[in-house]
Amino acid sequence: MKGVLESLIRGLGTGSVYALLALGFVIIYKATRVISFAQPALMIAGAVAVSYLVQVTGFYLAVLLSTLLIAGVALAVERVAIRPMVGRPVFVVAIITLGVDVVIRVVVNGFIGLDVRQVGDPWGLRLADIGGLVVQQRWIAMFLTTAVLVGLLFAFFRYTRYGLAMRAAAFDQETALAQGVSVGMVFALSWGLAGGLAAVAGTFVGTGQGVDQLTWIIALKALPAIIVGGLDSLGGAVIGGLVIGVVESLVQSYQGDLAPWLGQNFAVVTPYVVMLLVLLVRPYGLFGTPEVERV
Amino acid sequence: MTGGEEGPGAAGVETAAGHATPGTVPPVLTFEDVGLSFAGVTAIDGVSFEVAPAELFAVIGPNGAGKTSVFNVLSGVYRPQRGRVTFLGEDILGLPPHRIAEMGLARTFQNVELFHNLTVLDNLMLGRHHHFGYGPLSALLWLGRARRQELAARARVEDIIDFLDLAAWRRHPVRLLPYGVQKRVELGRALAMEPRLLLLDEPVAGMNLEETEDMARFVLDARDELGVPIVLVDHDMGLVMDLADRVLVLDFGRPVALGTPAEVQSDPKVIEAYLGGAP
Amino acid sequence: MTRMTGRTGDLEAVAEPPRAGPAAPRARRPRGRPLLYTSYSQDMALLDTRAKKVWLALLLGVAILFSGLPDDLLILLAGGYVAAIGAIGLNIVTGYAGQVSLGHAFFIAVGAYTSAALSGDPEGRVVGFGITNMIVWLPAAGLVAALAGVLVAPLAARLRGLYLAIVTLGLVFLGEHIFKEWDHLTGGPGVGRPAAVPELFGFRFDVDSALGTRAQSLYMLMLVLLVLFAVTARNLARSRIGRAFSAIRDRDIAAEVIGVPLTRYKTLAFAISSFYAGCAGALMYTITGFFDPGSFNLLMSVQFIAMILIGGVATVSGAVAGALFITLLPRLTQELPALLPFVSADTTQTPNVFQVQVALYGLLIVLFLVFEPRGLFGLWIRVRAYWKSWPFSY
Amino acid sequence: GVIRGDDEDQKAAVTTGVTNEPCPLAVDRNKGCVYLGTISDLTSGPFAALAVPITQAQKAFWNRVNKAGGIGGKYEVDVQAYVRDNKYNPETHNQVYQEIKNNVLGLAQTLGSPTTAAILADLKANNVVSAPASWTSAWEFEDVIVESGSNYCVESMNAVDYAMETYEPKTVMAVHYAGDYGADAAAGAKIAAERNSLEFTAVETPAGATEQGRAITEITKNKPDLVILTTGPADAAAIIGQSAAAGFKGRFIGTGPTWNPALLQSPAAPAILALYEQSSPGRPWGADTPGHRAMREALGNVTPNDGYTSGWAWSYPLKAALDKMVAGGDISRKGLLAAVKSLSTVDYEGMLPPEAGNYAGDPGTATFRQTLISKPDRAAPTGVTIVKDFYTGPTAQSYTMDGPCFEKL
Amino acid sequence: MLEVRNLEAVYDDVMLVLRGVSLRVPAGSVVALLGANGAGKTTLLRALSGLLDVHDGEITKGSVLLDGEPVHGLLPAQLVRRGISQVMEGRRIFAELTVEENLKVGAHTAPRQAAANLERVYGLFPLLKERRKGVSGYLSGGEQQMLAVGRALMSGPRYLLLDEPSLGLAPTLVGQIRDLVVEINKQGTTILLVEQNAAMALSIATHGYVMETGKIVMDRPAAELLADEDIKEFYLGLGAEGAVKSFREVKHYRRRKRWLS
Ligand SMILES: Nc1ncnc2c1ncn2[C@@H]1O[C@H](COP(=O)(O)OP(=O)(O)OP(=O)(O)O)[C@@H](O)[C@H]1O
Ligand SMILES: Nc1ncnc2c1ncn2[C@@H]1O[C@H](COP(=O)(O)OP(=O)(O)OP(=O)(O)O)[C@@H](O)[C@H]1O
Ligand SMILES: CC(C)C[C@H](N)C(=O)O
Ligand SMILES: [Mg+2]
Ligand SMILES: [Mg+2]
Repeated sequence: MKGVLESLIRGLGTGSVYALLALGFVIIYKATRVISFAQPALMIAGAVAVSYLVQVTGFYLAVLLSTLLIAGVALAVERVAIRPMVGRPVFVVAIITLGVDVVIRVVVNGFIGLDVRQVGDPWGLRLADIGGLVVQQRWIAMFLTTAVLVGLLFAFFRYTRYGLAMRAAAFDQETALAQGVSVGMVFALSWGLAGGLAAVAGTFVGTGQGVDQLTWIIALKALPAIIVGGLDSLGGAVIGGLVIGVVESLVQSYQGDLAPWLGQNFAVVTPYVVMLLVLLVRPYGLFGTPEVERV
Repeated sequence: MTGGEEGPGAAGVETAAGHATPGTVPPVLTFEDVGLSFAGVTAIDGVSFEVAPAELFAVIGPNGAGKTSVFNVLSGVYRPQRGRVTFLGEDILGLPPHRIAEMGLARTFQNVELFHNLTVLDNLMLGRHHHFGYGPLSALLWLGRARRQELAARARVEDIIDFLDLAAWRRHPVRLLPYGVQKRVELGRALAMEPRLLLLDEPVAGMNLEETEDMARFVLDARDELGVPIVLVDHDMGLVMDLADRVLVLDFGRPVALGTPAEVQSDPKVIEAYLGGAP
Repeated sequence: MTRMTGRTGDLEAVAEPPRAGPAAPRARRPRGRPLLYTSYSQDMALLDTRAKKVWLALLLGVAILFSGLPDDLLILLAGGYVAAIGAIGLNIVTGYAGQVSLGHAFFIAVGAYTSAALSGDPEGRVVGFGITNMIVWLPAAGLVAALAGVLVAPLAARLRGLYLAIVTLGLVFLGEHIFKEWDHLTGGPGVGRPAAVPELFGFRFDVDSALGTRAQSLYMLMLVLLVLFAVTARNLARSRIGRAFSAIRDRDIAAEVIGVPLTRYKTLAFAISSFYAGCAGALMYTITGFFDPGSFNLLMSVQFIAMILIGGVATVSGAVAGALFITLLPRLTQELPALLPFVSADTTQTPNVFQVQVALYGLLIVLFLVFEPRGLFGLWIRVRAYWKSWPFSY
Repeated sequence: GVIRGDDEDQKAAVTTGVTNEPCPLAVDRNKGCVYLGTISDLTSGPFAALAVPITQAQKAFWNRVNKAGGIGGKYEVDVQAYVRDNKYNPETHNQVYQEIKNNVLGLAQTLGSPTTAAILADLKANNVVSAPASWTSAWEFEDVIVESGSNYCVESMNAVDYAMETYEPKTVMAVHYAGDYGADAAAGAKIAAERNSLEFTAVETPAGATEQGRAITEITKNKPDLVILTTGPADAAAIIGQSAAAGFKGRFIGTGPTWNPALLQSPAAPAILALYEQSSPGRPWGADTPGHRAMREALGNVTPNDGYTSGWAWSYPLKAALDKMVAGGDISRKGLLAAVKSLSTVDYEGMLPPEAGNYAGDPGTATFRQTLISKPDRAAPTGVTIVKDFYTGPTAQSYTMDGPCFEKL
Repeated sequence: MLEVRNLEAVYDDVMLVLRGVSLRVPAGSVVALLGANGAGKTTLLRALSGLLDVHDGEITKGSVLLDGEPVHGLLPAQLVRRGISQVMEGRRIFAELTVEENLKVGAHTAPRQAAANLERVYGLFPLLKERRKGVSGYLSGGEQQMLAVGRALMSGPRYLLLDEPSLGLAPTLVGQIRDLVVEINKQGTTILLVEQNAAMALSIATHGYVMETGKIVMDRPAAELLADEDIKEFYLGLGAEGAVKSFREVKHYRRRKRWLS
């Protein structure tokens, strides 16, 4: 039982990272209906920036600076490569983000070099004992950070008119323009936010294990998470991330004993299996907005 | 059918009445006590009517009265909670839309629903979709069967293009066409299906008088020359009252009146709910 | 804009619409190529204009002349032609039918393994049945992949837009897992297995022969197959089925209401698309002779999407152009850094040639799509429009 | 009508990939030039971090050879004109190989196993001698591939044998990537475990530090006395660090590519220092042999990394074969292959024992079976110092190489 | 005053749709713009609201002046902020948003007046208030049209461009829209009304324009237009004697329009 609980908590820990990653995707999707394949590159860029800055400024300041820096990079990308595409099919834009990802990743790899870079976080692999349960400290930190950020984002979308403007722009850019919504501004805002979130997520990915040239792949875990949650739902992204994290962790721990015939590393694909199962029941994920269709 | 003895539509009604009289010939369509609601909103509430062969039947009513919903039930897009709908003697409730289409029910839509990246020609050819009898293999290889059928279909579609005066737009993607022309293309697509019942949802909305006249002509010709019964929804009272043999008035999903245009126009309930002011 | 009506008496009085009804047969043509059809069959022919015939003949001629190119370029082009077959396939489901699929790599893999298993050495380390004749393994690869397509279609048919895209992406990840685990078939990751043997009634395309070098044989084989697959795809596109696909893409409810059964046609689109993918997969590795289960990943799917977007969605020629563009791009970017003085050839320096190559690859895709979002096909349209209206700018 | 391969009729060409013209970057413009190709994972593939220093070291190696008079005083060697990026993709590998194959005599480097397998048929058909950048046991069976240092399979056998005498484990677990690298090593561990009557389990794990949950659970649940690791560095750190955090006290021995000096900066460092040792096919960067000294000198001021060491060492057999070919007079691919087949020792300048370069015998006898064990050490340039120099354990000693090991797991 | 001077607009670099259109909408007036399908009315409105760009269209000549200042280079959002608001052809509601959210987006540039304007719109269209939490995409066609008009009012515009506001509305509502236009005009909003319902449009307009194939062919006070023979015949459906013609009697023959000769 304790094993299950610890596995669960580990799942919540990694799930928090997925959730953070997923939030970035969702914000861009909400405003532009595009899945930005540049998120992995921005994430890893954020982590690498922290790994350099931390030597000068200390961890927390480094995270802050890196968040701003990556938000800036994202804004630049948006301005140069995405803004001209207002009104264009989303898949074209998605492929553009892919090109952007390639470019950024080459540059970042130059900074990673041959090493595994350390983000210098204060938690390392230290453990905390919560009522007899042994938990890694960084998981608690991730969980709390995710909670705070989601709270802030909710407040932002709830209390400013930009949340609504984003949804309107996502649905129909021309009509949003006609309402005086500056679609360019909305794009920039979503990219800036997503970039900042990517940097934070990247930092947490790096805690305890560092980042190398292959670390970006983890960002792809956010894709099934956002589908499970529903592409345009912030809350869904968080829940999706946590669900995926927990299921994956449980599968890692028990599938070998319970269902060895699924293959040795079935855990790697569980996010996708969970996603398929959810979609069988709910074609728009748990909290996604169904497409409105009437004739 | 209650042949209109008076009013501007008299001549047309006689033509229609010449085709069929209720009681002697079975109706093309019967709509019996249909009820449809969506979470909290009642769209149709106990509506019944019949459409006779070659009849031009109109449904009118305020916005949100349930007219389009009636069409959606007929074409299988909505599934009502209660009632019975028979088309050509067959119960069509529960059939998927494409099955109903194959039976010969064609419609146009209130908000133009064309295939906007396709040309006028392709849109019309799509109307003939279920008249083709060749399969994927034949299509891939463009064997004789596919070729012959495509050519035959093209000839029919060209007739419709001529009929609706669309020749100038033939190769244009429909998304670039002016609204009014799009509505005509939609009618063309429905006609290409060789329908046995035609549903027109606000065919003249957004048209100026001249274009409305054209459309009126097309509608009448379709009915008179092809003998297709038509159900028409529109807010242009001039058009409806001139063309329709009978008119059904709905309000809040409920039937308010059913009769000849003249009868309906002078019905105080209808005036109050819909027409407003003097008829 | 006043209509050009055939019936009103005042046709002459109608102002000439600006480029209205350009290709209207039997109508008076305002400007442009004399283009008079006397029958619908002429108008509906595959190559309905003289220009198209000339272009195609020219292109084919050039393609055949290319067989005199150096072997490494032939190999590259042969790979491009196979990719084009795959891209045409993706275009069927994504371009025409509007079902964005990131699962193409999976179907490619199914085809590759089917063919490799059929033609593999029965005595070998991995599964093999020793049936090396292409006439058997090529259709088989297509059919098995098509079957896989039919199996996923029911789920796919329920989903829209990016949900579908990511679900099909899930297919790629699941497939990767299966292929890595099933090492009896695939050899396992980092090991791989030999590909199908391209043999047709005793003639081996993958070895030098009296008819030409290995590269030349493979090149001609792929060229012929590409033409075959392209023509059938064009036929499909102009048939009732292709039209129904487009209808589903543009407005699925309306399509259903005019009599197009959605699920059946979506399934058909996946099946045909996967058939193409399967054949492409089978052929793709006959060039390298060997493949690894790690190849069938997200990147491959995405490359195919890029091909059709860059070439121009929903056109066969666009898919071919896009496939060639993407396969030739790395080769192109190899030459470019040489012109830039600041890049080092030293692999430990940043930026070095290899990094610049990869970055350029990404950059070119971005630039291309930003400046010509309709893809190569759009570029072509622009050029054509320019020449057509020349010397009048409007 | 296409000019091909060996028939190529170039004025200055002696044979494919060899010219009488000097190399583009020649030291002595009176010498001819032997071109060797390099196909490596230089940008976005999974082994880029290792491949870049390998390539760099080989450039330095051949430069040194040229400075020292070249091959037989007649030729210099160029490894820079034909460098290509394979992105660790077999198809790309094949494509770029096709591109350069008619310009090179052999390959100074072909990185990766599946990638090399994708060109193997062509290499064999055209007698293109190539130095691999991988240590899979499959190469023992290929004449055109001149491997250096023990394969992963042997390395793990020796690791288990070493542990036998040092820690006397009862249970062994191999935690490994799939395929030629991981499975090859795991197979070696399995063979050794069987021979020593140890309980053996194999746990295949995917790449990605966040994907190691299952491996960690398996380790902490089964508590093996010895874990043989064949993963990448970041993954190894995750496994060691988190297993230790969960209370695991057994030993870890990782194969060569699991190590990266930066791991000693990671949060897992204490666990690594306490529990980890490393097996390797050669001595680390800081070792004191003429070869190592020459390498350090040639490379100058770079961050130490054993990618350099391997790249450098992999080049010796090719040099020996080229020397022999030139001496023998048959300057051609066939000549080179013949030279390789007659090599039974290679002078590795102390980096490897000369018998490591035996390409003359059959795999059973020619396979080199010595490896070393090192332990983490913050003071050492690449973070490890040798605890047990070249040795052959009893398992490796008696094992008959009759096929690639990875097939046997 | 909103003024268009000699405007030319081109789609896709090749399709000339507006050919030198000039038109004036004096502050405080209601100006009606009539014209057949495809005449270029919608294109003209797009040019005024800065939306041509989205359609690959471009102003190639001429200018748009707002109170004497050229505004044709401005972005749509800037134009909305300057008080130009448009009801787009074909409703174009945000189908996935609720009714109220749609209206709030309309108030994007005027967040302070949002609450007041919302009440005003609900006052005009009680039905919208009833359905305010409902997903707008499920509204009936006419209900959606109400929403589109209501949304345009949310920014409190000085100039309101209406592209066929009565499209698909029941006769009673057409009357209401007419009254509404008069009403908001009285409250100080200037109106450019594109309408197919010419009788309705001309009955409230001060001035009218008729457009054909991208050109203004008539430019007269509304009252004069109402009396014009051609307008009577082609737009109002009155026979020569002023009697309403029946659609049943329409033949496929059209007299040549005088303004074309
Ligand atoms: N899918 C649906 N979900 C929710 N409500 C719906 C749906 N379809 C229709 N309704 C509601 O049912 C009622 C009837 O709608 P319908 O479209 O049939 O009206 P209509 O008579 O065609 O009106 P109009 O003349 O404005 O087009 C409306 O109030 C509408 O909002
Ligand atoms: N995006 C576009 N690209 C190319 N041509 C276009 C585009 N939009 C409209 N057109 C063309 O411009 C002309 C004018 O169209 P517009 O929509 O302005 O007409 P309209 O007067 O508003 O007609 P309606 O009364 O039917 O709405 C038409 O010929 C149309 O085909
Ligand atoms: C040195 C490494 C790049 C070798 C790799 N493990 C392979 O065999 O493919
Ligand atoms: Mg309706
Ligand atoms: Mg318009």
